[in-house]
Amino acid sequence: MSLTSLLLTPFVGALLVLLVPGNYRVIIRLIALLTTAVTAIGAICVFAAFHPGVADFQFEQHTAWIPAAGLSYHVGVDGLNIGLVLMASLVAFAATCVSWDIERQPKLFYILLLLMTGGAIGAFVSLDLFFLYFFNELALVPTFLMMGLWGRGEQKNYATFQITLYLTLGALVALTGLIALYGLSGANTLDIVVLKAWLAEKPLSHQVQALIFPLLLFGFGTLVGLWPFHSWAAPGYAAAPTATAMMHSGVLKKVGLYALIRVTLPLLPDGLAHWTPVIAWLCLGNIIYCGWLAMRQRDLALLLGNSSLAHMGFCFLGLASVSVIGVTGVVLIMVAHGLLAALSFGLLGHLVKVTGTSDMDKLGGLLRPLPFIGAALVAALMAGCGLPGFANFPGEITVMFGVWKTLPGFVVVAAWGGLLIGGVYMLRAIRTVLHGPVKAEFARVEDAGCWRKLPFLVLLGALIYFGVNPGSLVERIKPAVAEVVKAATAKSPATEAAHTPTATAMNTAH
Amino acid sequence: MNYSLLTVEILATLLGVGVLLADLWLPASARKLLGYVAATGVAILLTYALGSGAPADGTAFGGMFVVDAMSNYFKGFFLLATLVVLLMSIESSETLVGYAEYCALTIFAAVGMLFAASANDFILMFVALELITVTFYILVSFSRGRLGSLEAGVKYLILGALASGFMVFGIAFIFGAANTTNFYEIAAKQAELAKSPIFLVGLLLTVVGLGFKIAAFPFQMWAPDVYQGAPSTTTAFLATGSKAAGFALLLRVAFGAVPDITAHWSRLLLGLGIVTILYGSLCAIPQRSVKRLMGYSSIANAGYLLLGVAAASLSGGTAVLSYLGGYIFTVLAGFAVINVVVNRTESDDVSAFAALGQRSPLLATGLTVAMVSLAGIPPLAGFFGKFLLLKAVAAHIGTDKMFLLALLVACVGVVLSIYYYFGVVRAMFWPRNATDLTPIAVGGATRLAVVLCVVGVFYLGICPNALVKTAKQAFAGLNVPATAAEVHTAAK
Amino acid sequence: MPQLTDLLFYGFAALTLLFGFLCVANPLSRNPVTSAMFLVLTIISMAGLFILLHAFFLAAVQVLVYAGAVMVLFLFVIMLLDLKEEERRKLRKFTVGLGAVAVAAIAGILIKATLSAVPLAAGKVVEGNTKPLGVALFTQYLLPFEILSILLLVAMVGVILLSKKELK
Amino acid sequence: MSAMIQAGLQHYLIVSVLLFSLGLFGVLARRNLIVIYMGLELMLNAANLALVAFSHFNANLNGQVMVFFIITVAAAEVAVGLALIVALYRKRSTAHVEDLTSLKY
Amino acid sequence: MEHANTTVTAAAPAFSSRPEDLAWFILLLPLIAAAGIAFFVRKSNVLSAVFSIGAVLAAFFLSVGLFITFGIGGEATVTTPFSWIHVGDLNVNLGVTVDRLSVLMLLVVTGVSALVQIYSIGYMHGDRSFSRFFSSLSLFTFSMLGIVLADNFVMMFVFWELVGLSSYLLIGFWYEKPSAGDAAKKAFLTNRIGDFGFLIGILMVWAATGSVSFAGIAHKLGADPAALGSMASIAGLLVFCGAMGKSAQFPLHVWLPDAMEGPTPVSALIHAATMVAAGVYMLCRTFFLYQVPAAWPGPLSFLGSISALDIIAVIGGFTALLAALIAIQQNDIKRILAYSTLSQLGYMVMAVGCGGPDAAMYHLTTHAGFKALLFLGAGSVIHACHHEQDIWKMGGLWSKLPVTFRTFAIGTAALAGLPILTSGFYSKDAILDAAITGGHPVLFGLGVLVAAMTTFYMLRLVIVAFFGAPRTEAAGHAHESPNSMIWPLIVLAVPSVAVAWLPLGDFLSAHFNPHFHPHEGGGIFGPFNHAPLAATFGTGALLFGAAAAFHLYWNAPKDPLPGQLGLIGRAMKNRFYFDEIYDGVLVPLHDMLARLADWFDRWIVSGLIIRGVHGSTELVGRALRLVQTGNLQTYTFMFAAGVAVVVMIALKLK
Repeated sequence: MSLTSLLLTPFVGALLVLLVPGNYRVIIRLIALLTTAVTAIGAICVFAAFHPGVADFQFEQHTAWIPAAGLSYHVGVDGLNIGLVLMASLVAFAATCVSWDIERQPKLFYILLLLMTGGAIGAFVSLDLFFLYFFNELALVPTFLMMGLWGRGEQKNYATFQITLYLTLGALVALTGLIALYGLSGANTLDIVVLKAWLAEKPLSHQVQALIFPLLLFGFGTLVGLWPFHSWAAPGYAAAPTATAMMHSGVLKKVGLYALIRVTLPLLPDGLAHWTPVIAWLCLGNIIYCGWLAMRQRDLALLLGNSSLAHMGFCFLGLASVSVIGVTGVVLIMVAHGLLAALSFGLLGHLVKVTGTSDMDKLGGLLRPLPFIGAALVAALMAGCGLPGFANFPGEITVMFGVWKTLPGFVVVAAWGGLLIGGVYMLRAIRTVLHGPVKAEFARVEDAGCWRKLPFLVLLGALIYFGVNPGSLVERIKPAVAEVVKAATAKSPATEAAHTPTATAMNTAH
Repeated sequence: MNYSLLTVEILATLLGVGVLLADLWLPASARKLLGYVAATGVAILLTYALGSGAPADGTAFGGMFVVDAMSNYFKGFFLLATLVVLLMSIESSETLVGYAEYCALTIFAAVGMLFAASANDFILMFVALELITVTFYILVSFSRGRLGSLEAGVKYLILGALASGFMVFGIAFIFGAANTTNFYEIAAKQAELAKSPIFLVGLLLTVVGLGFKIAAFPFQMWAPDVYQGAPSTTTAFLATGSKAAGFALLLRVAFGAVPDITAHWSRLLLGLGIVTILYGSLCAIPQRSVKRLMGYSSIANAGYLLLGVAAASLSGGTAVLSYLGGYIFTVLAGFAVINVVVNRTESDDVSAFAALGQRSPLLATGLTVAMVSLAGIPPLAGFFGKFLLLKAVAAHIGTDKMFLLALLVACVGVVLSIYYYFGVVRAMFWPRNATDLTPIAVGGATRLAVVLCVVGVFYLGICPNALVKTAKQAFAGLNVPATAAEVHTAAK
Repeated sequence: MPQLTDLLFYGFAALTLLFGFLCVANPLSRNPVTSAMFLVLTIISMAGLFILLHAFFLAAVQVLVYAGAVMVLFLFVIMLLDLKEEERRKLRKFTVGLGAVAVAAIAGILIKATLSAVPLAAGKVVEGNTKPLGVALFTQYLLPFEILSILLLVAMVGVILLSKKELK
Repeated sequence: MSAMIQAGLQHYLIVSVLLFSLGLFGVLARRNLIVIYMGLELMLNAANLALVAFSHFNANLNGQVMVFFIITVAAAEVAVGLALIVALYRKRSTAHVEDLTSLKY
Repeated sequence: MEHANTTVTAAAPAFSSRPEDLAWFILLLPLIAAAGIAFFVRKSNVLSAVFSIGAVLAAFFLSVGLFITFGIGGEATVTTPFSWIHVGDLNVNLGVTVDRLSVLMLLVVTGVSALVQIYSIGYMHGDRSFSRFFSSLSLFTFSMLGIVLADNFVMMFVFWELVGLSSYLLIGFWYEKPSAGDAAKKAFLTNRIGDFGFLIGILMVWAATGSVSFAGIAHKLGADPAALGSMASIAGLLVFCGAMGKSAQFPLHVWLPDAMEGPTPVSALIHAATMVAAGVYMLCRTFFLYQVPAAWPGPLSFLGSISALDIIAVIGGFTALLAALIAIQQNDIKRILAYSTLSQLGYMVMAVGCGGPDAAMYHLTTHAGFKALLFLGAGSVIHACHHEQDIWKMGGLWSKLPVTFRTFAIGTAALAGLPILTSGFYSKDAILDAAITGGHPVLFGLGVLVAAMTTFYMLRLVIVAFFGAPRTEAAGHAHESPNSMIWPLIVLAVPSVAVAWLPLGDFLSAHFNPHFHPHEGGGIFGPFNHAPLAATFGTGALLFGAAAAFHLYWNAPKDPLPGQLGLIGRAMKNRFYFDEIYDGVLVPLHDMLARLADWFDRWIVSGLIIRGVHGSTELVGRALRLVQTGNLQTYTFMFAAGVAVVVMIALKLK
């Protein structure tokens, strides 16, 4: 399966759904389900066919698009995005599964969901940065409409607008950075491969890099919820319908991080070096501050939203290390957290569906009536506080190993946040929602039926697979990361001096 | 004299006169037919102008009338806008008193625009503009049963005449200083003219007149009131044809006649652009009337376009032209929907659009696409235009920090615009309280118009290559100074 | 020794400006009819200036079209609408003051600019007679001329439409 | 009298500018639509005067052609404008700008 | 620093016919059982029990096989067939260590686990989550075996956490009881504090030695004892933090008593015999870390030559004393045992700190047997008394529960360290001996004191619960427990006595010291020969404690101590208010910070900034649109003013 057909599958699916009259609900659902299933299988095939140990792009396709503006359609996968593509398609499949219960305007819902899926996959596989932005923004309108039409809660409107405006602003600022890169580099292209080669010849001056980098950092950072641009996330996910929350927190949020790694490491090494301390401090804002926020939440959705932000902090921490180990860890976390966030929000969706609330004070003892959902939720929450056996753990620990040599103090604080603060709120959630005596009104709520378990099992299975066997990812990620880190550290003598151990580590890795 | 260059204009005039005459003989019941006839005529004209009829480059009337890539570019869009406006107007053929005249006047306004696109002389420019403006006085106040329409007409009249007054005075000064009104001849002397205060003042006063047409700050005052009061079809034409004509002339004056002076004034244009964006976007936020909202949005969009003009480069001009191309489809799609809703509910309040998603999925889709495209989100046409504009502006941030400011303001403007555009979308899909859920029947013509525009918006968003290429050629046909950035690019 | 033409210039100029002033800002009367009458006088004085500038044809047109047709139209409308003197609502001195400031600023700019104006063909005189004007109008300026005919058609249609009594 | 120099281009232009300003002032200060319209006519006439002056001093007849066009345009504008005002007056019984504020903010 | 053969990138597992590969089976059998129960036979109680017990029994027999092959005379081997994460200079493999230490521990874990599971058939009979219980127990066994077999720090940390998870699941087994849920949470979180230090310690060691494998680090430290630099002692202490959490050392001991909320078999297996011993095992496993010279970074240099081990010893001793003091005043039978466990763990840690890991491991092994016995016995008592746990509501049980009583008595004797007859005597003696030879006379004294107290509180328990008259009706009608519960008691009673005659101490000493030679004059009277001081004092402490207990409690209707001890007694009864201190200080501190962050986010970020920007933008919009008055005069004025300004600016640019 070529990447283009993988990318087009959801769009074709959306088109097919569009052609079906709105009252053939089952057919619409089946088409959507089939589309995402095909996408997922295709992504698995691509993942399996991907050669580990190769740094170059694979499955590359390249077509000129707007020669007048120097833009081209260029897709390909390497270690940085292969895992993300797989994750995105799995999450999309799961999100489609859990949406089976959408009763109101299912046609529109599935079209939007498929557009979102296509946008997410497109953003990951695009090697032309224009298309990265393009596809990322493509998912914005579906997010807005889905939240508005099928969202929940009193704060729905406010949250919907907040998330939309924040994401737009972030994306635009990032676009400004990309355009500045485009203009100031003189390469007249946004193709990452060409740009990289061009800038390797004629690097931008330190001042220019230090000027462009913050645009990208704060722009893409906003998409990820980098502190202090985080406040859209938790209320947004709390208000979003299940599938949207899954897709957004799981997949689309990763686009920003992915783009940061993809762009800044090879292209703006000096800018990165200049701003590394800032990133390090801000990431603590995510890990600690958002952890504290999660501790105070009475609403499970808000808790999960804030915990998701805390996880993103680890990614920024790994990025700040600019080391092979750290950045590999970041990519691992991105994949793992995508699966995890989707799983958590999916389970939350079921909980809300059967109980009608996500207010933890109103819930309790649900493990008894919901053995499967409850157990899966325990697993998800445990994975969320970094329990080994799930994919998050190898990611987080790899980040900590990667960062330790350059920023040990930050690792100490981050570990405290991850192990302790994370543990506190996750366990509190289990305690209040699942443990304790079951409330009378919830004694008879329905657990997930036979095949309704499928999406959760898929996500859980993937989480455990990558948790037990992270090597399957690491071996794929490593060469590409080594490549970008080499570009990031070899560029300027100043950077190299600051990361000598990392640099040597990288050399020995070969 | 090469009259073949004027074929399109002549045919359009004949069409207008024909419609007027046909009205005399046709029975009242066949008035709707007239709309179709006019629309078909324009459609034929459009295919003709874009296809075999596209005249080769050349000039006529002593260099007064010029046909080049840019004039053809604009003519296509003027005819397209006319076509869609005519299709839209069929919706109100039953209710509008003097429908045949409405069609004819629309076509005459289009004739003015066609001439404006080719004007290469201040006199022709003035006359063509006046044809447009005077026609619009009538079109704006066409629903004279409504006070709003008349009030809008009067406001447009007084302010339009004021702008004309300044413009005429400006042209007088230009004539006095340059002893000619032809753009080419002025371009040849611009080095010495740039030192003449009287020429510069004259030029500025002329630009004031154009600024009025495009509704740029501080000449934007009329736009919201007139957009709100005028019949929706007229508003649509005002927002597309009239504005595009303003930009066509602005580009021609700025880059065809006095490119060096324009480059010198780029910071002024940039500043105006920035203020215009902010003004339009901020004022639009609390709007409840969708047409008025579109008025402010039109102001904001003029601001973005001014940024492209201020960039004073090939990429800037290309961006302006591409942006306009996408903008026309987008705005027309929006107004085609607004027109129907306003006709049905006799209100253009946001609440009139409540639950449109259920009442008419087609209309809701059309308006959503329009709003999203205006907000500049891919894969729609509006996005690509904004991208090119930002790109053109960004090329200068290395040399002038004001361009960086403009870039950031543009970003802020887009975010603000999402706030108000998406507010409309929200009203359509999840209104606070929707009482009326009866389906809205949509006429075939409007259906066609909406589909045409939506397809155009998607097409230009996904495959903008042809548009950008044409735009680039069109702008390159003007006398454009090569900026440092492009010299650099060319060297590569 | 000032020539006659100069004296005439100053005379007509003064009259033009005076009448113009009385037209827009008559301190004694704010009756539109008065304004209209002074506008006629302004235009006629201007025709004098035109003659001084050898634009004979235009002077004639000015008197015929402007002072004749246009002003009749004005008066007709004023009479038709039975417009009385502007009601003496509280005269907003503040607004008028601001307006005056703006006008002064613009006038200042324009006058400063005019000081740089130089005659480009000193001594040569072209006569604004019917014939040369007609030639120019029908050769070089044929296109705008024809466009004007469309404009007039539009205006005609528009006037009819707008002034028709409402049809139901 | 010697101070009273020969009437040249600039003199005419100054007269024209002043007339223009008078018209503008009328537009800004008056509140009756018809009178405002007269102010606009004054502005157009000022432009005409400037054009004729330039035409004379530049020995270029084209300026006069332009004046011809302006007069025609002005006539058309006046016709349409006055018709509009009449229509408005019928509807609203006023020609006073302060009464025309149903469209605002 | 890795050996060449350990950098295996190909994931192909190389299961040769080498006997040490059996360890993989031992490790995986319980996992398979756990997964099998969870996914396939959840509905059937019988099959669940069969799966679980079958797997652990099989593991036990395999362990015996390994013990025979490697424990007795075998070489230490490490097999590392799986590369887990290998990136840059981080190379983590999945491997197993098979040496004396681990095979002994395998025996303990699988043995106790098997017995406890058999016991649970009776104890958990009728519980509606029967199969979940067995599944969780199997998961626990798997995790614990993982710790035992781990050959590197990361893998140990992984299983360390998994053990925490299974403990969490089992403590919270009866999750509908709020106290169980709370206790589970507390256990997990307290452990997490320890794990935090552990993780940082691992990172430090890795950064300094470039390896995470025990063999690699030991090799590096052997070649260069100063490799850890000035952080040597800190790193050691951080790693010890992990042990502090798992083995419930002061100040992280608070979770263990609460953990008794879980079913009693769980307490026996996890919170007495195995998991809590993991900390001690880990210290022994990583003892090489503590053998480097003491070194402190600048600000802590005043500590001079005090090594990490010294601090560990003090913490262990203090924990032992503290827990013993608290145990004296507890009335809940399981809590007495829990504090006793704490105290004994402190003992072991003290032994490690005194430089006697062999003694610690020895005590760990014997303690695992008799403490499991005691807990299971207590479970039998509780079961018989209809879930009554207060010893003051029992009495006279010796005749009604004969087998339970006899085995409990044996366990008590072993815990008290009855000379010659019980295993506890030998291992305790080894610890006291280690304190002396390690040069810690104060700790030796403390050890003796704790030994006396141990005897005292255990006899107090036995006397009050088993003798005298029944104090409640439930106690009066008690019946002996079913056979599935009785037999494990009997089986466990055997090692409490029999291990006494095995040369376990020498076996372990030989592991830690290759040059070790067994003492002359071994045999059952060995201690009196080669460590007379320790043996004598130990025996004396026993006698003193026993005498005091008999004096105070024989036929006592109620506890006479509180009246005599007054304030101290109350403090002891209330566990020295540690929970209160934690609840009153540490929790509120974090809570306060969280509150602060929440306040900041709610009012400053979301409120002031976001809503502020939103509101002010809208306000500006509302204000700005007022410019559009609708009045033409305003418009014309704006127009004219605009012209003036624009023209002026434009001309300025000239």
